[in-house]
Amino acid sequence: MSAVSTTTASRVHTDPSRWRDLVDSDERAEFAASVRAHLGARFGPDAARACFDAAQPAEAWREIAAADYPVIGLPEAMGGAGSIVDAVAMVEAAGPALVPLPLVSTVTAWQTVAHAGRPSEGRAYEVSSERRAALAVVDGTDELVVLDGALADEVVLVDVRGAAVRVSVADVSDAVTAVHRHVDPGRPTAVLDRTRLSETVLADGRTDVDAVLAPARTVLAADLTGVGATALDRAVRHALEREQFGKRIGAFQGIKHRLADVYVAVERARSLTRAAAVALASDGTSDLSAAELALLAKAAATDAAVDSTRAYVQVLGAMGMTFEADAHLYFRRAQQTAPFLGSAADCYRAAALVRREDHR
Amino acid sequence: MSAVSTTTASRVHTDPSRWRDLVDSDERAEFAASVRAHLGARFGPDAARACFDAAQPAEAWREIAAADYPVIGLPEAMGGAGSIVDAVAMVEAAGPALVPLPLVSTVTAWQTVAHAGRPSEGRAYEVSSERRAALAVVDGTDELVVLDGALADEVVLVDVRGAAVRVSVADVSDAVTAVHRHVDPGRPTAVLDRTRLSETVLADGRTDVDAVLAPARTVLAADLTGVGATALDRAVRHALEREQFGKRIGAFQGIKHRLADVYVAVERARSLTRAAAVALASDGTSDLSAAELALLAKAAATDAAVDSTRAYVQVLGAMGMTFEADAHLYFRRAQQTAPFLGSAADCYRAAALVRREDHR
Amino acid sequence: MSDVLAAYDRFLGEALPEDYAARVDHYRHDDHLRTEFQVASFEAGWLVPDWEPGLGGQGLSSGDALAVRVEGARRRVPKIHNVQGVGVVAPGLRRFGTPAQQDRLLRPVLRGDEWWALGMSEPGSGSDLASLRTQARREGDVFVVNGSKIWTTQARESRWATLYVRTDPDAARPHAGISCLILDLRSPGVDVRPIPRAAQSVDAFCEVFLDDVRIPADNLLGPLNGGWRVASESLEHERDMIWVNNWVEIAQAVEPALRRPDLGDDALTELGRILADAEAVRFTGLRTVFGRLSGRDPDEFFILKLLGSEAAQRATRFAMESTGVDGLLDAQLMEDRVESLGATIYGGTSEVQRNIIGERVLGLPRDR
Amino acid sequence: MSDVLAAYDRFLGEALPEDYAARVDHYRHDDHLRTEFQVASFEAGWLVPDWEPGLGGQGLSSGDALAVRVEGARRRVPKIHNVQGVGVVAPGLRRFGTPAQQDRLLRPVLRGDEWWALGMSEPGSGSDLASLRTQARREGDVFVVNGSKIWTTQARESRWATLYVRTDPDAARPHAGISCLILDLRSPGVDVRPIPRAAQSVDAFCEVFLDDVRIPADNLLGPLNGGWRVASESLEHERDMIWVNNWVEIAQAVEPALRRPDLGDDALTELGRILADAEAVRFTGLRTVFGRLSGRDPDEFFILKLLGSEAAQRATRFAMESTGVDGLLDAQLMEDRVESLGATIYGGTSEVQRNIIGERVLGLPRDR
Repeated sequence: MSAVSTTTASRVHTDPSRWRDLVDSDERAEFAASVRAHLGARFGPDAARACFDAAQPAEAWREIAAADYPVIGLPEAMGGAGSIVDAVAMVEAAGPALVPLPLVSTVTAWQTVAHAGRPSEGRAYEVSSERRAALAVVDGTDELVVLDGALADEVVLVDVRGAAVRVSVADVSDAVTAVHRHVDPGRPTAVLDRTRLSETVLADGRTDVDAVLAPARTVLAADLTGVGATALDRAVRHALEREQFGKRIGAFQGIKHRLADVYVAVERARSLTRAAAVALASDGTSDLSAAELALLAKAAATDAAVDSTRAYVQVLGAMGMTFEADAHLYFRRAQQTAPFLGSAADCYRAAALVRREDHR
Repeated sequence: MSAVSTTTASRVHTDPSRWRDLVDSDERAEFAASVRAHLGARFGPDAARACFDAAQPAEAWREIAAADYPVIGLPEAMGGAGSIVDAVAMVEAAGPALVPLPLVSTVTAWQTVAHAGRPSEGRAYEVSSERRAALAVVDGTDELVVLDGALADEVVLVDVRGAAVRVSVADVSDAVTAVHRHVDPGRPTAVLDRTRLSETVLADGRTDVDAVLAPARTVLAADLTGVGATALDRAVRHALEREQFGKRIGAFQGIKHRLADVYVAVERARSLTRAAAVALASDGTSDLSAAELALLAKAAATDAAVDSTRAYVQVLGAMGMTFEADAHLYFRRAQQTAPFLGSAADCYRAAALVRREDHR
Repeated sequence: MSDVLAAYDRFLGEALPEDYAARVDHYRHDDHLRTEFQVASFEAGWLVPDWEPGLGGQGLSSGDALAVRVEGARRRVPKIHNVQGVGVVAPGLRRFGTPAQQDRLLRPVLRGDEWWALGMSEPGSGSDLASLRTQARREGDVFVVNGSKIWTTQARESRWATLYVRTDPDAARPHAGISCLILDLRSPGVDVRPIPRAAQSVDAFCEVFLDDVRIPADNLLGPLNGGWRVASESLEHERDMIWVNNWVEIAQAVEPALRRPDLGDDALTELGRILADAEAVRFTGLRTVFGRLSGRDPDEFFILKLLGSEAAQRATRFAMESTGVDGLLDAQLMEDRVESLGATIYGGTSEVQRNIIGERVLGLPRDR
Repeated sequence: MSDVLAAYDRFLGEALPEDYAARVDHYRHDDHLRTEFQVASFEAGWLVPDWEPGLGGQGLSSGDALAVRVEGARRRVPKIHNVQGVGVVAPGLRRFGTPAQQDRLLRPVLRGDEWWALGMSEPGSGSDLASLRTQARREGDVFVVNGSKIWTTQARESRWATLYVRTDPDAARPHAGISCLILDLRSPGVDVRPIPRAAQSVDAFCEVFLDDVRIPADNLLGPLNGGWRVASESLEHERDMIWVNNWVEIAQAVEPALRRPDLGDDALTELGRILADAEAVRFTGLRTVFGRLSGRDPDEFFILKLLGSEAAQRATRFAMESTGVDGLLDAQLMEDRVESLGATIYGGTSEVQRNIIGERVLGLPRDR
């Protein structure tokens, strides 16, 4: 079989018109701009920095709920509207604001539920914007390490049981045994004791865990892309202002070429993330190729976010190493999110395996 | 156990005086300069290029034999003088000349024999500079892929048989079934049919294949370091002459920083290669730590040679893509040598495993 | 599958041998088939599908034309021999040519009957068109040209060349004094010398020496001193072709690895990274296409050359290195590897691409 | 084992708790032990072993002194608190100080009784000493100083600072007008303000504001307008310390990974690459030491900062990423990771290092 096989199944991918949603409609672009303006004004680096000394501003969830961000892109049956492409645009636009509340974790959780079964199986599971959620992947122990789980009301569990994958949901109530705030106190890591959870099964029997995790990976990729793009923006702004050796430092190719490479990394991540979202949206449920794209997107966005935030620190110089500079806040957010649902290397490798499988 | 354990065994490595031979004595530096001058004048890029249209200049081996290069660094019992540090200095100095004869393969073969057993076991195996050799690692099939084996009179075989490693030697006579000249016709790849070889066992029973291959890896690392250093030199020379956009291109940080990184890669390789040679020379036989250093050296030198020769092409621009430019000759030599005795990744990985074993 | 792709599928079924897909590596380099297929594509309107009938097209929308191009690349249809003729020269002739020029020249270049070379680079000028020094002096009805061109692929096999020359040495800005002439490569005073390539199976570059070559003034393509625009608008037509080809090239280079069950974790990770590059090229390319359709001038266009060429180089490296010493036994692997070193040089080096991104997209200060 | 190392081993046996090796992570940060160990090292001549008895040494050869230093780093002896005092200030005092300055200041800095800050960088000047703007005006027996310093580690805890000031604003070359003054940080007009660090467990930087600070003329260190030499020769003494510490830091960062039997191939390859970096730092460092011993001024010295700092950063990244989500549960991993971002900035950014290598070692043209 050739890599560029001529089966109809793979041909559908090469018809460009399928991918029109890669580019925002005017409507979606306006929506993203409004999210950026709203969250940027409401949160931003200072709010993120405040979490080092105080708790996350839990009460501000009200505003996020009022804007219905958590349910954007969910099917109407679940109380939402639009598609995962809208959710991805929203999450990416939230990047600059470093939202110190479990918005992204909530979206990953509900999107996982939304795509977990075939529509015909019915998912009479309604969510509301008031509830905050998080996603846990069960890997054999009862100790669940959960991104942004400290404030979650509910947790969605993806449990790989041999060849079958089960998706369930549970109230978090008093299952949190530890909260680790040192990496990014605006998005802490929680440890949950699974034995204290009372789970309701939502979907069972799907066999491909990468397909089940595709929506969540795509959402995390959007978050990381947004963080990476923001760090690049701010590094560029600094390189345009700061002078050394009698020139603006952005004129030096050492800086210019590094930032150009970061731009490539960010756009690479953005293209793959959008493609994964479009694939998920147009399939209704995630098929194997959406699983592959989501893996590639998560990997590329992790690379982009870590590299871009690191470059942001480097371009700032010693100033970038201070607490008052914003650079470490974005770096922390990237580091905090990076390992969940597979490191970049894990995801690249898994994608290669999916492609190889597909290729047979 | 801590990484920096306090056992005497590892302490010996931290006494810097053991490593004095990292820096050439005046005598060795003069020797290396004479090798560079001799082989540079006798061979060089034009001789390498000539191999695309004609056979290797087999008759020129006489001159190499007359200078006794093949036996430098072998024990007196084998007809040599000096230590493997001298051999490594010689091989590195031969780098610019792109010698189109099996000098490096001969040195890898005899050095493997020299270090294959404990001195007390006696190796009544004498070699002479007239004979050309090559090294084959047996990996389960009878088809041996041998670096620079086309002109070899003898082949040294390293055969991993379960837990034991056997080293033997055989006349090549008519065992060559194919010669592949397309990568680097000055150093072709030969395929040998093992069933046509009549082997004499020289050493048997050692268990660590990485220890047995350490001398050969160190010699290949010296060759690759020499090639990398030469390509860097020539790229720098070009960057000092060529002007674009009204400046010498070496003034652009895009070029300057890339060449600086190549310099780091070359010196990194050189330091590890010398360290591996010193470790081998001072132990008489290769111990585990020399095995690790040789793996690191081969990996680092492969990286350096591939990266440096690639940068050489890039700095030359379109000119570098022509047959008459020398850049591709050095690139070809690096590519030809790179995969033998493990790719860079293979060697890094194996070194980590050795270190982990050592660490227990 | 759309109607257009179904029709293209039928065309390919007729124009290609039945076992084409199975023996594509053989057929793709079959010169006779390449020639025939180009003529068939031209006649049936699949060569440049968005152009008008009679000029190799059938008036498709640019979206449909792209779909056809992607599908063709994916199915690895036979390579056009003189790719710059169809991709660069023909659009230039169509946009800037006089009716007489178009009448005489368009059909032959599209059918592949007459090949063209691009006379742009000069010794010492790299890809910096503005610095070219070949002079054209008007003498009555002719331009008299002196100078030389380099890196001129297929100049030996070509009948014509688009020759960029300096017609106004006193122009205020250097690129304002350049014109494009149509050079008959058989003219007296033209001397073509091949420069063999490092990858030996690839067409040689050529140097073209021009010694008092007389070119009829009628052979001016586009306005006098308007050569800069002729060059940039001609090249623009190729832009989607480049990333589509990059995408396919990268996928092809790693294809054998997908058939190997023994690949280690290391190699799989690197393979995944290359797949990500390939798909990022494709989806970024599509973003630029849809972006242009909605009237934007997409910034992300500028990553395509850098990402695509670096990834193509990385892919040939992976193809060779992941096969270990056995990779040394396959001549094509090394040819591809050597030739891929040029990907980051030709058409603007990676260093130039990074400057373009830094300055045009990110707005960082120039420093030259 | 050499006699010297045997003697050092005996000293460590006496000066350190018996369970030091087993509980090194605990003891290394024990402030009381650190203070005591520094005093003991000073008294027994192991603090700066190649210096004379009475100044923390015992007159060892530089080779033996290096062996002691490497051994100490390898066994992770307690960290010197005010490392710049011993590593930079003391050599400067010993080389340039007047007898009175040495009498008053050398013992306390070596014993750790009095700490020192380095007043070099200024807001806006980065690591470009030649551009400093803090002014010192001579008035009779004193210099009156106005200006400010930044990135001054431990300025709050220190008694003294070496303060680099401009004493001749009209000097032909900017670095020729700089002098080094010994500043008593308790002087009126000195205002020290901490700048908290991104890695919160690390000592804050400080800004030091100087408002008509009067410094006795006797506190001039080295010649008037000779500050450039004082700075560079003081820093030179640290050069071997930097790579030795880098080597140990990198090894420490990847040490936990060596205890994990479940590491995948990917991670093992990256681990091997980092081990190569660490060993390359060590052996390149040794090459420079032996090179200097044989009278050369080794070019390869210039790779140590770049290679060492990039590798240290890579090592903390590996340490964190190879542990996956569990890495988020260990606060020290992230502290090390954040702090390591500074390795490629402090003491000359990686970009500056690449310029230095390109220009000083490779001889490429300057472009500033």
